[in-house]
Amino acid sequence: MRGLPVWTVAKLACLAVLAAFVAVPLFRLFALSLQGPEGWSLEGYRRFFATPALVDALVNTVALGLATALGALLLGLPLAFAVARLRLPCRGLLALAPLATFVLPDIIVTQSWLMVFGNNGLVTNLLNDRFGIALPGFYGWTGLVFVMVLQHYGYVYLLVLAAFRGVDRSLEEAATVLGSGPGRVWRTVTARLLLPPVATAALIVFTLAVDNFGVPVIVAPRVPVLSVAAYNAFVSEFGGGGTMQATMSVVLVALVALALILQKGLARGRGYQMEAGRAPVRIDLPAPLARLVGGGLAAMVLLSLLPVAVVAIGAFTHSIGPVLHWGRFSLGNFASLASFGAEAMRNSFGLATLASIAGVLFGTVLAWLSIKKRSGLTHLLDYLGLLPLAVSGTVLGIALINTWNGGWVALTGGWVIMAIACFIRRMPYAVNTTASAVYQIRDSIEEASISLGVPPGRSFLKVVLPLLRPAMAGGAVFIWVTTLSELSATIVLYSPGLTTMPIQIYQQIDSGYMGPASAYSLILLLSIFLPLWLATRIFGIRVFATD
Amino acid sequence: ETAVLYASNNSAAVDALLKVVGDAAPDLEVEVVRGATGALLKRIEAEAAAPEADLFWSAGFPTLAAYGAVLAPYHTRVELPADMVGPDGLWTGANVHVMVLMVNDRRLDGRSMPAGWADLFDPAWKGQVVIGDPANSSSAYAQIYGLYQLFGREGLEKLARNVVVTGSSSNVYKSVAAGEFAAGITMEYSAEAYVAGGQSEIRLVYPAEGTFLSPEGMAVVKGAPHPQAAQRLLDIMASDAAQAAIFAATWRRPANDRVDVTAIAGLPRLADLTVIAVDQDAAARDRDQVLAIWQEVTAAAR
Amino acid sequence: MARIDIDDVVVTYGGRPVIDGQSMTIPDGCFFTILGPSGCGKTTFLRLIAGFLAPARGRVAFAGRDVTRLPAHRRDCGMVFQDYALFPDRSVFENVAYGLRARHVPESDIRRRVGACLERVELAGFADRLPAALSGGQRQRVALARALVIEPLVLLLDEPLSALDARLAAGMQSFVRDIQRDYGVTTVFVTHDQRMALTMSDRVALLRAGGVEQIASPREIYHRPRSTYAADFLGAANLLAVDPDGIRGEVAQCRLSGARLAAHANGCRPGDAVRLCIREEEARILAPGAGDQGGDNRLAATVTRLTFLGEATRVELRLQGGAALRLIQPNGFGATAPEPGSAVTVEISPGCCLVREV
Amino acid sequence: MARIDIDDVVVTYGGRPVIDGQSMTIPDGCFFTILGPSGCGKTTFLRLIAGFLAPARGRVAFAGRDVTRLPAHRRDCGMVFQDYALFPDRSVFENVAYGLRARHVPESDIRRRVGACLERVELAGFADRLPAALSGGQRQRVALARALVIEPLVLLLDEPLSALDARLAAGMQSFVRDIQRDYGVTTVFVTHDQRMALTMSDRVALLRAGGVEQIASPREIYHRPRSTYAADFLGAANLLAVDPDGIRGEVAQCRLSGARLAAHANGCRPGDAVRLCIREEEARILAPGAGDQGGDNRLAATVTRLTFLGEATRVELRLQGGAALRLIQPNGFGATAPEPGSAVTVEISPGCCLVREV
Ligand SMILES: Nc1ncnc2c1ncn2[C@@H]1O[C@H](COP(=O)(O)OP(=O)(O)OP(=O)(O)O)[C@@H](O)[C@H]1O
Ligand SMILES: Nc1ncnc2c1ncn2[C@@H]1O[C@H](COP(=O)(O)OP(=O)(O)OP(=O)(O)O)[C@@H](O)[C@H]1O
Ligand SMILES: [Mg+2]
Ligand SMILES: [Mg+2]
Repeated sequence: MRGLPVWTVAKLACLAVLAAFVAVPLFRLFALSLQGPEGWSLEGYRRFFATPALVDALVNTVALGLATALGALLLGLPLAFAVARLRLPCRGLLALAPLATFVLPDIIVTQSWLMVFGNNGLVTNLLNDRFGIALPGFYGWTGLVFVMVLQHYGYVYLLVLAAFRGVDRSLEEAATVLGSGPGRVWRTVTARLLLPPVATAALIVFTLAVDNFGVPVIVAPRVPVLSVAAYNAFVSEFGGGGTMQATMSVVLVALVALALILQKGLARGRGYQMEAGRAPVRIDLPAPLARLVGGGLAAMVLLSLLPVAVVAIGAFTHSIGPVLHWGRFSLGNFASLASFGAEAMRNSFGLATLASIAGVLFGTVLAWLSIKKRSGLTHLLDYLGLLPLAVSGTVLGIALINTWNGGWVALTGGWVIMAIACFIRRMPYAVNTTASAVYQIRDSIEEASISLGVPPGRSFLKVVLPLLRPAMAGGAVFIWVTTLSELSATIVLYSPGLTTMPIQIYQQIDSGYMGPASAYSLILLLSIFLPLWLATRIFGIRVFATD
Repeated sequence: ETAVLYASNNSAAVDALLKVVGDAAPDLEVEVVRGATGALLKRIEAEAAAPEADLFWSAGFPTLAAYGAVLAPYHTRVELPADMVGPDGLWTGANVHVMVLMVNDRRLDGRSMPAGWADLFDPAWKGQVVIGDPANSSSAYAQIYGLYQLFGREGLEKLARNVVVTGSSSNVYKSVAAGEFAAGITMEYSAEAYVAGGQSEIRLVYPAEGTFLSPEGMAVVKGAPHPQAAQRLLDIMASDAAQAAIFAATWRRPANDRVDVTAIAGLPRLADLTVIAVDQDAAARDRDQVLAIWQEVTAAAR
Repeated sequence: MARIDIDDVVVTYGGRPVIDGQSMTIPDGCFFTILGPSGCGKTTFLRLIAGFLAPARGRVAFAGRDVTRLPAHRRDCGMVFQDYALFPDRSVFENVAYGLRARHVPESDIRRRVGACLERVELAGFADRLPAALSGGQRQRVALARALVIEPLVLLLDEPLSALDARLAAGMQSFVRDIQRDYGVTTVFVTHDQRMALTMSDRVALLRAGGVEQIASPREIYHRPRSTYAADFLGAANLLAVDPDGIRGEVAQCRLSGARLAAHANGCRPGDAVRLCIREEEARILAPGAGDQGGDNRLAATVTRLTFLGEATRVELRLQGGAALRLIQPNGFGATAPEPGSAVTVEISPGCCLVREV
Repeated sequence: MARIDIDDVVVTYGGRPVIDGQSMTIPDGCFFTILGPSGCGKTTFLRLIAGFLAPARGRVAFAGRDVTRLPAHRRDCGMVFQDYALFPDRSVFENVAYGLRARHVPESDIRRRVGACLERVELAGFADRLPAALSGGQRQRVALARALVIEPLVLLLDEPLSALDARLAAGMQSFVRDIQRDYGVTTVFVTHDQRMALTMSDRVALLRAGGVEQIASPREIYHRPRSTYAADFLGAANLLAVDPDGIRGEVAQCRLSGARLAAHANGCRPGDAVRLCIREEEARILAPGAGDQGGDNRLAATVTRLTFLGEATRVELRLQGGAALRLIQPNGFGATAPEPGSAVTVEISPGCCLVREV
């Protein structure tokens, strides 16, 4: 009998966690937005929509979200396809390198882009001085979309990679034999089956773009967007009731929630069982074409890694205070590392590891419940589980403090609340990465295990989890990497002794100290990629199961 | 003994302070949480039921006034100018910001070096001046308020036609230093860091019409877990040694007027600058009105 | 070892009832076959017994004990799924060992029992392969081995031999029967293959669109089908419109194409809507001359088509009056079927019977 | 409409050759069956023809044109996959319509043709269901309809009827044959079911572990198997150790259990290692008395076991000297098989033959 105790218990447990750390904090935020001078009122919303600047910001935000999602799909999908399905010369680089794009805090990335393409940027000046070519102004929409797309295509890539590998080969063969050429097979079979994960990836990028604060604030000061307005209102040094800040946050949350509902609608009824285990064969391209495609994609990936290069050079550049003396190299930027570095590194790794384990386990169970054990409750879980996507880190952090400070359990002021924040923020990604894999598991596989005498819970652990392992590994890497670079929630939650590497980096950068910030960033990058690289090389762990 | 310090000052300032504390009171352990001013104050507010912080360092006086409910009065034992102590000792002056023009002379592109605020009203500067958002940043508000005092609404209109407003006030000096803008309206200490760092194209201009001051304060948090340590630390922070050390590291002019800024860093004495007196209380009172005017003129300029 | 009772059970898929108030009793230690056409509900019955479907109404009992609410993993059923449901990430060996490991069988026993079992299903050399590297029939045999190796209380087999050739299927049949006999396992075997059902079973349940049409021993269901549906499904039968002159005891007198014919009454009564069921082997072509003089159970016919079946030839005939009749004629002994178009005399066995038309 | 030539082809899976230098010609418009036990390489051959496997060596040609390098979608093959490979996200209708859409057939034609086709596979009411809501056999019929509706040049059917009961299978068979005849489609039919192979095919290719054992017409392969393997696979055969006294022309004289026996020599020569192949229908039990006087092709035997098969009963016997013999005895006409233990005389048809032992 399906869905008996184990799954009911699991559903209730998930519900409890999500209620405590998502529903209640958000509800309090919502309540705050309805707080008028005397009692309840819609004054906040009235003011929001009566302020042209805010309405503009709302429109810009949607436009930015859509543009970024579209651009990220345009870059991320071909890359994922190439890595998953083609035999290319530089596949190793293509597979791992895009991860670096979302490791670095967006502020430092944006600064680096400005150093290259800004008004006074290296390339701008070079083209201008040498060739008299004037690049279009980087400030404003151009730079905004450019940076946002290059900052986010990696998410698309990572989120759809497993799905690309998971399409049942015989379906493509069936379409082929019915007379469809590769293009048509792709369009009518593969793309359709990939639609749910791709829609999810687009949604996630949309939410990230809509919530992003660091890029627009630096590169497009004249383009008002909601995230900047909300963030500024939140960190504004002037108090002022909080209604307006809460209202902006709620509008942002509502925007993303709307996108979420749209995406769910798109993916509705598209839960199909495919048979995993017969992954598509890799396509051999003719050598010149392979070189062309590989080269093109590598160029794109390398371009997106340009900030990494800037950071790497900056780390070794002599600096005095905020001033970098390009061309003079020194190790001075690493000098202060010893005092803070070790602790920050320990905290960062601890948090990331906790968050990725908890996030992946919880996310997998949630995906399994909402796909295979449907009921009214799972519908609720489904939405609650994705809702954290809609909440920016700062808002979530403050909401968590507001909810969990005092009362019968006080969680603030320790690593628990930080871990919870990281876990809640990243868990939706795990839900999404595992969901597409869950669809590929036939119901009868689990039943086979149960019929052999293994109870449902253990069947899940023994039979289902191993099949989800590639997707889970992908999700874990994703959470691990992004938590190592997570800033917006932890910075409002951390207590003495609990700084993380991104917090350190942020503090340097906020003070204008690019040198030490670069040095820290480099350490962060290395400490993320070294373990990953070792895992793939020495232990032969396939991080993305791309083979 | 431990004291938890919520600090919005940069790491150079924090490092300098910790060094002084280490010398003056080796038994006092200072744990620092750094963050943006607003974020830290919000956090103190959110934590009011079970405070984590002992001491907050630092924000403009009007801001501190707004968060008075979560602060505890304390009169430091260090002697400070009278205007550097909040009502009932609710806060204690930490430093004084001096508003300046920061100019990147490589980006002048034929424009002459500005001598005063009014020079920036010239259409030739359109799009070349950057300023923080007075709605969020107390220093940016101090600048706009001062300019309003000096030039009235027309002055703000002219300024608004030329400036780019950035959401983050630290972005002002960073982008001037990076050459994104030719000039920025910012605080002396942040611009001086680039001059002292050796970026030769950066110039500080103390405007001929006069500059404005924006004092910043620190305060003990109400219900602080370690009140004794908090008070001890506050006294140390107000002391000559600490104020001098912090100034030397960050060029934040000390609230403690016994520190000789010229001797330490070659900056002009306050007394040698033309200073437009700003009534901080009036500034706080008129905030909504001035901000509304600023909103209007920027909207019109767009 | 358990009798299985299914009592007045209703099963629905998305609100549409697929089994609607059916009952069935499977005796202890019985080899029980559920037979029926595609889509009639065979798999559904099996999943009901296994515990993967909760009935909307009714109960399921093992050895008299109500198990309707007992979760599937506590029912001790070995099951072969129609789509095999092999664990794609485990080797053949590990697939088969899975149930033993769940039962904490010592490693050395596992090795021995899995080895022996793979030997029986002729996959000894395939222990280390992954399912994806097996052919369809090989996969099916792994699924079979996985269910059998645990020697369960109840064995549920959903078309376990459909992908196997006759020789292998026979081998697997005897394997299944051996296990069934040695451990007295109650076995429910789902198939659409009536030959296999007749050969292997103690009892056969014939389904029809989610309902039970007839439960009987193979001989009974073959020779005494309850309805035209049952007659037709179990072996190729001619079901001819016929008009019984009179039924006396077990013998019915009929006229067919002008000839008189005696048939078994099979419980039909005068006035029932009936057909005459003549199995293909219950008619034979008489040697030329032998049937000329006419007589009971002899009909004149014309050959219309021949089909080679291997051991036999199917002969299609047209009777006088236009009715069609098929019969099979063994191929041994130089027997050659008459050419299409030739006129022959056909003799009908008196073992043929009436069946109710439903 | 195309002859298919497979020339000296080698196919490997991960380095292990599965087909090793085999050739085969499938005549234009022929209904060609590939028959063989599980794992022998039937699916592999089909995938080779469809273009999903590139041979490591050799060539495949359609109508004389080399297609070895032609991508699968340009070969115009209709294929039923052994595991169906239905598009899980499309309704039954859309699954079947898929190939027509790829051919840009007008919408109204699609509606008509798909409708007619679903009617033929008895799934008219299921057009809007998703595959997940179908039973195993229903899925198989959708797969069949999808391949047939496009009326392709070459039809490749991998066990397309394995999940269907006899009645449905017969219906589908005639559907396939109609399409094949109407459009002259060259059809390659993979099955493990020798009965189906013999009934449906123009020619049968019997495989053995990746090699072609014999290609012949159904009658020929049944009555004149090239080897003991072929004899055994195509219908239940007794393969008895025998010692031919002499072979003259097509007749071989042998001794079996002390009796003299004439059999077809089937190309065997004196000195070959041979067996005597007696099909189950090529032996019959003589009525008591009829065989007492002895004579050629008559053997004394003891009945050991009876198995009810429906239309017939399988009788297992022990001959004098200990060899076992199985025969089938039709069940019609009140024929009752002798009880186990009784002594009988068995007559062997002179149509039985020698086969080479391989
Ligand atoms: N992907 C694969 N990798 C390795 N070996 C394989 C693979 N697919 C099939 N084989 C092996 O190749 C042989 C032939 O397989 P094939 O699928 O052609 O058999 P088949 O004749 O279709 O059998 P069945 O009737 O059981 O479907 C089998 O022994 C099988 O184990
Ligand atoms: N998940 C489902 N949702 C809706 N209808 C279903 C579902 N599964 C099966 N059915 C329908 O229920 C009926 C019985 O299905 P079942 O699988 O029991 O048939 P079956 O007898 O096993 O057939 P087969 O021999 O083809 O496997 C079929 O008509 C089928 O279409
Ligand atoms: Mg079924
Ligand atoms: Mg096969």
